[in-house]
Amino acid sequence: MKKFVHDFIVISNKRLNSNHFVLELLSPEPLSTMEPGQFAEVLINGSQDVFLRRPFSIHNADRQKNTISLFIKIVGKGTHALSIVQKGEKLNLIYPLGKGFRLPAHEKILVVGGGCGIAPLLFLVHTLHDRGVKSDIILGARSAGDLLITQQFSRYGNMFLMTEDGSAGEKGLVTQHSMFSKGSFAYQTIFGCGPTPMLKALDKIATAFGIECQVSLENTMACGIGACLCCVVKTTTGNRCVCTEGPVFDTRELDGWYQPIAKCYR
Amino acid sequence: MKKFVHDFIVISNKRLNSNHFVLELLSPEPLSTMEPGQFAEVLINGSQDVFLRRPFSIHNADRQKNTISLFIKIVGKGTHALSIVQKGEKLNLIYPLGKGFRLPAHEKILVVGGGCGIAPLLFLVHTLHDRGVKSDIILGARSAGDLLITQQFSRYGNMFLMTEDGSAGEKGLVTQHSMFSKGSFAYQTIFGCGPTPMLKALDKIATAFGIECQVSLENTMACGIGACLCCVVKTTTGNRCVCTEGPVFDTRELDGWYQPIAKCYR
Amino acid sequence: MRNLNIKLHDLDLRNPVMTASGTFGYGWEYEDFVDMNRLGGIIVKATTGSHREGNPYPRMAETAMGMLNAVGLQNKGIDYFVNEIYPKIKDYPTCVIANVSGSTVEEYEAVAEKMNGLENIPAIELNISCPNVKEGGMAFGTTCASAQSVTRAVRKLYKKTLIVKLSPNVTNIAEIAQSVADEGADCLSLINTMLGMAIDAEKRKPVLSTVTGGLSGPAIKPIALRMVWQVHKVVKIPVIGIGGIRNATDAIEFILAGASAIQVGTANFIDPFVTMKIVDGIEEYLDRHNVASVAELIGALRVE
Amino acid sequence: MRNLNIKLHDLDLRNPVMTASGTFGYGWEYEDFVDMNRLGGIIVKATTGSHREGNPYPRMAETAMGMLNAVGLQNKGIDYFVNEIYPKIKDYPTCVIANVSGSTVEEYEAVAEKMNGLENIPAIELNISCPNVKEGGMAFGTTCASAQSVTRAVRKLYKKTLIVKLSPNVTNIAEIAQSVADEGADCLSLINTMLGMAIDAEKRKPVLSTVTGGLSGPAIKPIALRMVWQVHKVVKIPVIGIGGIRNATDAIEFILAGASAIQVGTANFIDPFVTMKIVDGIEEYLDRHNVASVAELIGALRVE
Ligand SMILES: Cc1cc2nc3c(=O)[nH]c(=O)nc-3n(C[C@H](O)[C@H](O)[C@H](O)COP(=O)(O)OP(=O)(O)OC[C@H]3O[C@@H](n4cnc5c(N)ncnc54)[C@H](O)[C@@H]3O)c2cc1C
Ligand SMILES: Cc1cc2nc3c(=O)[nH]c(=O)nc-3n(C[C@H](O)[C@H](O)[C@H](O)COP(=O)(O)OP(=O)(O)OC[C@H]3O[C@@H](n4cnc5c(N)ncnc54)[C@H](O)[C@@H]3O)c2cc1C
Ligand SMILES: Cc1cc2nc3c(=O)[nH]c(=O)nc-3n(C[C@H](O)[C@H](O)[C@H](O)COP(=O)(O)O)c2cc1C
Ligand SMILES: Cc1cc2nc3c(=O)[nH]c(=O)nc-3n(C[C@H](O)[C@H](O)[C@H](O)COP(=O)(O)O)c2cc1C
Ligand code: FES
Ligand code: FES
Repeated sequence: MKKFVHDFIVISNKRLNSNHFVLELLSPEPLSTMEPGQFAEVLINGSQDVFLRRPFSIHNADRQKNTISLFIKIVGKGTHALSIVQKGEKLNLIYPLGKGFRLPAHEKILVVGGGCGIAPLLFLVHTLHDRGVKSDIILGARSAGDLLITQQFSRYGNMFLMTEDGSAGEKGLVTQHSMFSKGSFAYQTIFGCGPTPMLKALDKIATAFGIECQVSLENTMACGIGACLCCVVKTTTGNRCVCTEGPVFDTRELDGWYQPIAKCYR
Repeated sequence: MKKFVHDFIVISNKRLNSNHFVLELLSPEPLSTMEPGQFAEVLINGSQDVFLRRPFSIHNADRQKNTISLFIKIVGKGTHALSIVQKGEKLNLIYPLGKGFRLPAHEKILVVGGGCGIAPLLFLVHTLHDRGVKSDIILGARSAGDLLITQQFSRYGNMFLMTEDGSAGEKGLVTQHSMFSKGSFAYQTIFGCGPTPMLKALDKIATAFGIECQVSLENTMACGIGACLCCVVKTTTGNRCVCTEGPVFDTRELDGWYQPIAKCYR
Repeated sequence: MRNLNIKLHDLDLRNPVMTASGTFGYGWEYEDFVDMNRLGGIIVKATTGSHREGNPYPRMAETAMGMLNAVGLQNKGIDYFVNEIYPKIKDYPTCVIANVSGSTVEEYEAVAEKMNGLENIPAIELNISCPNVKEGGMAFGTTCASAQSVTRAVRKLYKKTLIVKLSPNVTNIAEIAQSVADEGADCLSLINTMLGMAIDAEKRKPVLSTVTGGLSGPAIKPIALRMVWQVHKVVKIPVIGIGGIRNATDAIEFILAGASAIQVGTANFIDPFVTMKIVDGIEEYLDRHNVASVAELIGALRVE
Repeated sequence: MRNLNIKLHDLDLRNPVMTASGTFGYGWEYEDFVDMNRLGGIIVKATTGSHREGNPYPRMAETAMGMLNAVGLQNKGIDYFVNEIYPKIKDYPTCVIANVSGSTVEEYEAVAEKMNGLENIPAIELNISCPNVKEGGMAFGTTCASAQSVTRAVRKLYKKTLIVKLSPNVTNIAEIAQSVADEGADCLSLINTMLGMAIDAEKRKPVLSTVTGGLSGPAIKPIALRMVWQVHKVVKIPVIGIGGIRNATDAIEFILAGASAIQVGTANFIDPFVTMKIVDGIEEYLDRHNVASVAELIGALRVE
C-alpha cells in the first residue's frame, strides 16, 4: 500500500476528559485507501523535547469529508504538545502504515477495547458495519466517566460495557465479562486493543475457545516504516517489525502467546 | 541592580518590515529600575533548535503602562520564533542586565544608530529627554524604506537621516554625515550602536575630535549574568564580560579601539 | 547547474549525499518517498556471517535531539543477502554499498569475501564498532591494534573500494584513523553511534533491553564534526562525514571540515524526504556562494 | 519530610543538588535567584596557578540541545582567589568546593596546597580535563598514567575531600576511574564536556576562536548517564553525576545509575531557578514513590 507524507489541517481538537482528546484532520488530497488497524506517524513541532515522530492509530476516516481522526491519550511530552494544537494548524503525517486487522468472511466477531485501546477499534467496527457486519463490542474502563465515545461505537455494533467500579455496565475487567464464563461462545474471532495484560488475557480466552484472536500492539518506534528495526516483537518465526508486519498480529504468531491448553497440560 | 525573572505578557507584536518587528511586553509586576543600554535575556519556546536564551536591548519602557518593548531583527531561528509570538502569550525574561550608557551631565550629545543598532537608542534618547536633554540623533539605513521608527525618535531629539542610496536624508554611511567633516564639532559625547565597522568608524571620529564615545556591543552570550565568561571583549585591562561590565563600553576601555591620533603618528 | 559530483576513491558519486547504514533499510522501505536517482549512494543495513536475531525489545529510546538504539545487527546473514536481497537492490539507480559486520576477524572476512563477488556492490563499509568477542567485547574500532587487524584481513581479500567506518567512542580518533589508513583502507566513514544510556525513572529500569545503546541524531553532530575535522587533517584518503546531519547546512559544515561525502541517518526517520532536500540545499548553497563544484568545498574551512 | 541528606565521603550535603564548575561563577552571580540554603553545594569556577586570560572571543556556540564553550579557564589565579574571592564566598550557607586546574602537575599541586589551607573549602574538585602541556596537549584525564600522576601528587598534599573530575573523551572511562580511585581520590565527578566543534557554513569558518570546544547540555546526557553507570559498577568511592541535567527526573536517573550527588551546569543559564526546582522535584519523587531517603536510590537501577 503506497505511503504518503501529507500536511493535514486540524479541523477540530475535541477534549474528551482530562487526558484524552480527538483530533479531526483534513487531508489535502483525496484520502488514501486504509485498513482499520493501520496507523500514522505524526510530526510534532513546538516541543523542544520531542525529536521523533509519534505513532497513532487511525481512529476513524470520513471519505465524504476527506478527514481522518486520531484518538489520543496524553501520556508525555508529545501527546501533550498535540493536545494543544489549534484548529487551522497543520500536522505532518506519514500514512497509512503497517498492516491492519485481517477482516474475516464470517460475521461472528467480538471487538474488545480497554482504556486507550479503543483508538483503532472505531474504524474497525465502522468498516465491518459498512460491509454489513454488526459486531459485538465490549468496551471497558475504570469507571463510567472514563467510558468515552461509546455512543459512536454503538452506531456500528452491539455494546457491552464494563467498568472496574461497576458504575456502568458489568463490574470488572473487560476480560471478566459474563459472556466469557458461559458454556457456549458464539464468536469465531476476537479483535482486541488495549494494555498488554488485557491482550494476554483475551488471548487466553481465545485459546480456551480455540478461536482466532487479533491484537494491536504499541511497541515504541523510531521510523514506522521498517527501516530501523527498533519496534520488533518476538514471533514464532523470530523478531518481526511491528510497524510493517503489524501492528495487528494474530496471537498465534506471537512467541509466548496463544498456548493451546492441551499443550500446557501434556 | 537587582535582576528579575518574570513572565511578561505580549501586548503587541508589530511587524515593521520584512525582517524587523517590535514586541510590547507587559510586566506582571511594577517595572524594575532600568538604565538605557541594559538588556534582557529572553527564553524562546516552541523552537526545537533554540536552546539558550537570547539577549535583546530594552528598546523603550513605559512606566505608566508598565511595559517594555524590544526592537528585533530576524536573523535566525530564535528571532524568527519570536517574530510569530501572538498577543496574550507569555515570554520569560531575565532583566535588567548589564551596564547601560553612562549619561553625562552636559548636553552636547550625539546619538548614532545604524541598522538594527537603533534598538537601545530609543530608550536612551527618551531618558535623556526626560532629563531635559534634547539629543541630536543620526539614524542610518540602506534606503528610505529601511529607516524604521524615525518618528518615535524625533519626539526626543533632532533628527539627521542618512541612507546609503540617498533616498532619504544625506547619502552615505552614518559616519559620513556632513557634520563630521565640518571644522567645528559641537558634541562632547557620542553614543553609538550598530554593526562593529560602524562603531569603529564612530570611534575614529571621536578619537579625532578627542571626545568620549560609548558603544553598545552584541557579543554572543550563554548566561547573560556573568557566570559563564563566554561573552568577553578584550579591554585595556584584559578580557571582560560584555554581559556584566557592558554591553556599553567607553571605547577608550576597548583594546585596539580609540587610538589617539597623536599616538599613531608618533 | 553546479557540479555536485564527488569522487570517492574509485567511486563516482552523483552527489555527496548518501544514506547511513541501519537507517534506510535496504532502500525499498523508502521507495514511496525517495527517488534513488537523486542520491549519491545508499549504505544498506549491516550484514553478518550468519542470521542474527538482534537484541530483545525494547531497542529504542528518545533523547534530547537524538535517539538511542540497540538493534544489535539483526539481519539474515550473508548468504540470504547474496541470494535474496542482492537481486532486489542491485539495479538501484544509485551507488549501493554494503555494511559488513562481525564479532571475529574471520566473520568479517567471510562476509567481505562474498561481497567481493557481487558485481553491483562497488564498495563495502566495514563496521568496526561491533564488539570483538575474542577480546572481551570492546569494539574492534576502539583500539588501533584490533582496528588494524580487521582492516588488514579484509583488505587482503576485498578488491574493490574498502570503506572503514570508525567508532567515536575512543580517546584519539585520529590515531585509529591513521592506523586503519595504513592498512590500506580506501576511505573512512565516521562517526558511528556514541555509547549512551537511558533510564525510566518511574520504573527505575533502563529503557533499553541492553541497558546501553548507540546515540545518534543532531545531539552528536558537534562531536562528529570535530572528529571528521581531526581525521581529515591527518589522513590522505577521503572521509565520509556522518552524525546528526539533517539539512544542507549541516552537510556543508561536514564538507568544509573535510568530508568528501556525507551520510544521513536518523534524520530519515523524521523526514523521509530529507536526503533530497539536502541535495537541493547544497546546490542552492553553491549557487549563492558561486562555487562551481562541491568538491572545492572539501576541507575548505578557513582556520586562522 | 523525606530525607535528602547525602554523605559524600567526609562531606555532609543537605541534598544531592550542586552546581557545576564554570556555570555558576562564584555563586554571587546567582544571588538574586538562588537561595544557597537550599543547595547541596556549589563548585566555583576553575582556579589555576596564576592569572589566565582564557581564549579569545568567540567562546560560545549553540548546538542542538547543547552548547560548546571555549572559555579556557579564565581566572585570576590562586593568590587572588585566596585573598579576594575566598573571603566573599567562605560564609555561604552551603558546601563550597573549589575546582582546581593546571597544565602541569606542579601547577595542580601549587593550587591544591593553597586550597588545603582554606578552612571553609572542605573539598576540591580536580579538573583533569585540562591539556597536559608536558605531554603534548592531550588532557590529563585521557590516559590512566597522567590521570594517576596528577591525582597521586595532589593526594599527597591535599588532606581534605579530594574529588577528581573525569574527562569523557576516552575509550574506557571505567579504567580511568579505577586508576584514579587507586591513587586515593575520595570521590569522582563526571562528566566534563565532550570535545566538539561548530562551523559557520556561511562564513566558512569555525564558530569558536579555538576551533574545537567543550560540549555540554542535554545533548550529552545519555553519554554521561552511561559513564556514571559504568564507573559506579567498578569503583567503591562515591560518584557525582554531571551532564545535561535540567530537571528532577534527570537527577533521579543519574542517582539510579549510581551517582551519590549531581551537578547542574548549562541548565542554570536557561533557568536560574533550576537547581531549586530540582530539589523540590526530588522530594516530590521520594513522596510519590514512598522512599524515605534519597540515599536509598543510589545505584538502585533494576537491571535484569
Ligand atoms: C502502532 C501504534 C499505534 C498507536 N496508537 C495510539 C493511539 O491511537 N492513541 C494513543 O493515544 N496512543 C497510541 N499509541 C501510543 C503512542 O504512540 C504513545 O503514547 C506516544 O508515542 C507517546 O508519546 P509522548 O511523547 O506523549 O510520550 P513520551 O513523553 O515519549 O513518553 C511518556 C511515557 O510513555 C511511554 N511510552 C511512549 N511511547 C510508548 C509506546 N509506544 N509504548 C509504550 N509506552 C510508551 C514512555 O516510556 C514514557 O514512560 C500507539 C503506538 C503505536 C506503536
Ligand atoms: C547585549 C545584546 C543586546 C542585543 N540587542 C538586540 C536588539 O535589541 N535587537 C536585536 O534584533 N538583536 C539584538 N542583539 C542580537 C541578538 O541577540 C541576536 O540577533 C539573536 O540572539 C540571534 O538569535 P537567532 O536565534 O535569531 O540567531 P541564530 O540562529 O542563533 O544565529 C543566526 C546568525 O546570527 C549570528 N548571531 C547570533 N547571535 C549573534 C550575536 N549576538 N552577535 C553576532 N552574531 C550573532 C549567528 O552567528 C548566525 O550567523 C543583542 C545582542 C546582545 C548581546
Ligand atoms: C536504528 C539504527 C541502526 C543502525 N545500524 C547500523 C548498522 O547496522 N551498521 C552501521 O555501521 N551503523 C549503524 N547505525 C549508525 C548509523 O549508520 C550512523 O552512523 C549513526 O546513526 C550516526 O548518524 P545519524 O546521527 O545521522 O543517525 C545505526 C543507527 C541507527 C539509528
Ligand atoms: C561555560 C562553561 C564553563 C565551564 N568551565 C569549567 C571549569 O572551569 N572547570 C570544570 O571542571 N568544568 C567546567 N565546565 C564543565 C561543567 O562543569 C560540566 O562538567 C559540563 O558543562 C557538563 O554539565 P552540563 O551539561 O550540566 O553543563 C564548564 C562548562 C561550561 C558550559
Ligand atoms: S519503527 Fe523502524 S522498523 Fe519499525
Ligand atoms: S554571557 Fe555568561 S558571562 Fe557573559
